[in-house]
Amino acid sequence: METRPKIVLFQCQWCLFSEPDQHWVDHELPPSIHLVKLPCTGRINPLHILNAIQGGTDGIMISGCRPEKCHYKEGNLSALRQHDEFLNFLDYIGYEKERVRFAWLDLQDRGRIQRELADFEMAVAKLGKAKILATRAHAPIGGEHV
Amino acid sequence: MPEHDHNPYNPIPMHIMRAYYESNDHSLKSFELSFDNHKDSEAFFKKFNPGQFCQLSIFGKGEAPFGVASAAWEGEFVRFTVQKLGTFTQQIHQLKAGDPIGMRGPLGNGFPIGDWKGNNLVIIGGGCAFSSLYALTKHIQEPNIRPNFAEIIVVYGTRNSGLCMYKNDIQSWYQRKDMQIHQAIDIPEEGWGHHVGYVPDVVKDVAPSPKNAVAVVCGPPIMTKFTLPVLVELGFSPETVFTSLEKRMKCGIGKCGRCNIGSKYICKDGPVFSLAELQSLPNDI
Amino acid sequence: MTYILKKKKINQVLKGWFKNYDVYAPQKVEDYSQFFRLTSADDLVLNEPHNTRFPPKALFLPQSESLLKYDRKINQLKEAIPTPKPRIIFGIRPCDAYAVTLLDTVFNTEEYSDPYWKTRRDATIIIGLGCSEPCQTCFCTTTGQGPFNPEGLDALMTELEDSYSIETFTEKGEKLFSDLLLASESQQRKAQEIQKKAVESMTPAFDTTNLKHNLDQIFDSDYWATISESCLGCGVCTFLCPTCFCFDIVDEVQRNERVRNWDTCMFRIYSQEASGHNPRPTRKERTRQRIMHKYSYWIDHIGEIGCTGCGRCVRFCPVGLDIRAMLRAANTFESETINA
Amino acid sequence: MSEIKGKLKSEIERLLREDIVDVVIAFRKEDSPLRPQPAFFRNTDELTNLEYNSLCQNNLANYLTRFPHDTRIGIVVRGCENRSVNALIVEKQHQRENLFLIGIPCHGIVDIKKIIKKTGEEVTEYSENQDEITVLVKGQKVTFPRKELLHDSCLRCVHPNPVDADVLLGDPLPEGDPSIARQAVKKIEAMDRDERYAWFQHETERCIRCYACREACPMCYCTECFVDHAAPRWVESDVSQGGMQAWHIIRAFHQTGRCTSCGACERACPMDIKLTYLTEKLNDDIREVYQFEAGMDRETQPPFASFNLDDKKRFVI
Repeated sequence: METRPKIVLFQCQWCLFSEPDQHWVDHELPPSIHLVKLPCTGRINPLHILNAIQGGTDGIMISGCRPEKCHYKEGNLSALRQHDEFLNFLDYIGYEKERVRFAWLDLQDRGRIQRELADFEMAVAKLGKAKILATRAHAPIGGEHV
Repeated sequence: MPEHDHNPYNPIPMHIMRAYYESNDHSLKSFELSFDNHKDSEAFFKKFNPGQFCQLSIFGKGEAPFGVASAAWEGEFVRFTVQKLGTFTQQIHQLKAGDPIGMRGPLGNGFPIGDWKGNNLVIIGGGCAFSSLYALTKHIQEPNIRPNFAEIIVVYGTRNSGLCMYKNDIQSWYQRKDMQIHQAIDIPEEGWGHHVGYVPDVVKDVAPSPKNAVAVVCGPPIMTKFTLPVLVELGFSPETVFTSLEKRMKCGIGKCGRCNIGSKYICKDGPVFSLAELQSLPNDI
Repeated sequence: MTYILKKKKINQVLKGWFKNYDVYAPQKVEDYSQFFRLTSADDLVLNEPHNTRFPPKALFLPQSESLLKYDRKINQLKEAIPTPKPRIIFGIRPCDAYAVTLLDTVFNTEEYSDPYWKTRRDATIIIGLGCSEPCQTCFCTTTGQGPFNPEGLDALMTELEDSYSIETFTEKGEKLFSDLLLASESQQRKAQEIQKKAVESMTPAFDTTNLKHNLDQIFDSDYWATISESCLGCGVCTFLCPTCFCFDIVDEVQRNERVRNWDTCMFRIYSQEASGHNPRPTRKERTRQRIMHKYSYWIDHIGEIGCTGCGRCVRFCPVGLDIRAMLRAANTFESETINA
Repeated sequence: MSEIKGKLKSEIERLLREDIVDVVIAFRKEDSPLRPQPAFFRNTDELTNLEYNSLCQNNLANYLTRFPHDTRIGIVVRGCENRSVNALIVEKQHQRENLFLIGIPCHGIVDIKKIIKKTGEEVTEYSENQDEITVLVKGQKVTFPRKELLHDSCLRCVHPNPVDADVLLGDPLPEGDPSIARQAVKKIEAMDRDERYAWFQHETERCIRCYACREACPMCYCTECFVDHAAPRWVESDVSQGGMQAWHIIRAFHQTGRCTSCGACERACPMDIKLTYLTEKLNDDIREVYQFEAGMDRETQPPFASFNLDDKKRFVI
């Protein structure tokens, strides 16, 4: 891949415990990474993930707190079952599940978000441009596809 | 392939000339739109008639119909008063002078002003639906048009004085010798020197004579519902009472089928109907 | 004029057309047929017992089409009116072709002509295939046409044993077939017999003489609640209907275009207003709108029933609702409102 | 089979006569023998129209959510319908004490499309027994083995018996074989990635977004569906590839742990889309990972309504 892969980062607003990490995510992300900040990973709906995939993103990274550390007690756990099953389902209809990663960050994981993103970016770059389920396109002029 | 201006789905490019709040709570905002192309303006005013509406359009946000709230003689602009209600109107409210906007219109039939020559006019409005009636009142105030009508009575009710639109202009109507204006609010307020009460009751009090008169009613459905019987009681025949209907619309040109009631399309055959016509329509409103 | 087209020569004729025309014809998909642009003459299927499942109105009013595209940054719009190549629709059933003429009265009016519809319509030649063996679910003779109704067609084919007799009605149709042999008198007679037999095989499904009046009378009655009780409120009947034309206009923000999509009065959100008021809140009002529009309002507009009797809504209703039975019930329904 | 109909009739008669219920949801005859229709019986003299055979293809539990919770409803339930009713009760969509479930062990629903494909639609008579279906077509009797005409989802049925009926008409049937039930999904799982996506594309591109699948499904009772939501609009509104794929993915996914494999969505689809191949995959997963089947009782919450620390984590790093 010539350009860097497009990545969407869904970030729980509580999951980065160190100020520099959060600053890096807020201000210094490379332009190929699109940040979506959320109150909690429990807020993520499968529709959000699907929307990113359909829009042509090459990889999706979700970063959230460890289950015991969830700011809302159990928000990320309630999301976990859904996301787990959803990705498994996307895999069933042909999507490359390697394109989505769920990172649980902890208090001592200082700087880990950078590492995980760099690692993920490399992995996604190897997979190449996402084609499956990346469907958003102009309708042909005047609907001439019939 | 038809020319650009023949495609009825293409919005005319416009710009917002002036934008100002009408109500104290900022839920009502007026926009005065100027035409980008003189050609469009000519075409618009050739067809325009008070009571008609236009589809305002923002690329990426959608379209929605609004009644025109200005008269042709006021100048080469079109005024709309928009109530913040849904997502689209919220978008419109964010626009300011100088912003571009699209418009399709004028659409619909408008008031049959030609048929009313020589009659007294009783204009009854409530809430933000008064905007079309404002267009009508402005239209007939034009010195050349005014002699076509005899007496003019305007009744305009709002929930409170803060929601009253076109305040300054309406204030000046009290000085006019050629018309009567009755304003009303629902609940008494300090310093309010006009009627207090619901529009149907005010109409009962004002008791306009049905003789040689035409009544036009625009307002929220509940107001219209209770005002029409009052007029009938006063002796107005169904043929002389007019009202404007609102319904969900998309195309505005009688194609999309959405505003269909009985054999009529509100957008094409309406929005103005006489009470007689309404009574012949099925009860599907 | 009436021509004869040998069945084994169809492929050759089609290939001849490919040069100058886009040819749309029924093709097999799963267990049904649908109109698509033919890329190979072999894909043609004419022997399906029913009309195509997906209505051919989509060839003129696609289920989704881009009305205009725009650039939001510079607030500029780009036209999206189609520029179709000359087209032939081959093998359409008469009910569906007649439906197109009905829709002309909506989309091609003097006041506002719909350019998307019109450009496609003007570029199209329609060749029909009559129904020698009408289906049980069809009722085109009841709605006033028939299995060999020529309205809306440039030419009509009647299936004979190893050939089709082709009757042309317009210059456009004539031009396509003028190379063929003329049908002999006996062949023409044969075709007429088949047509007559087909018409006679169809019994009236309901009485249309007073139908509009009866429907208007029971508008406020509980008849509608009765017939719509098991209705699911899906869009099968209206989306498959060849004469339903309602559409929705939506801005697809992420794609920077304004599209129109078929819509249906059977959905709750169809009439839902921003204020929260819904003039047709239940399935009862929505069913009423659908049936009244077809059997009463169309008559007010153009004097014709807005149904062509194609039978799709009967065949594919998930709960087996049958519009014919509903209309028979409407004819005999006596409510308190009528008696009063 | 016809004795079931007799029993059903007298049972409904009893329920209405003794004022045990306000309305009974069952099926009635239509003009064409192939298309019996859901019907609502409120008094006994309407019962002459009552019908019950394997052509009754709708899931009647679908109609439960249309009634207020205090309406006393009698409802004919087969295995899957009973599970749907249970699932609805778990989600507090009706009250069990106001329901009277007339259970019928089910031999499987006959797919009308399969009959028409074999005989054409000129069917004037229909009769059936446990093993065979007989139709009269243009004056000729044709008999098919039941298996040949059963709807795909019924061929995969595991629990044909109602699990919670107040009265059971007919003898319970043997349970189905779960390994057969999984074959359909296994076949797709065995394909490679591109084949799976091609299959998914082929199924979804025929969609006309009539939402018959949604309306036919008892579990799709939301007042506002996610596709109808306009602000923000998550799903493209048109029949573009993206819009249709998103609809099918999310529709199926919203059924996770709630779908009772009745197949009503697939039977309602006018374009023959194999909708159950999506929901079945999710059902399989839920069975495997959480040992849960929707509607087997009326207490257990579906997996997505609960969670714990030991949940399977297939994608967490």
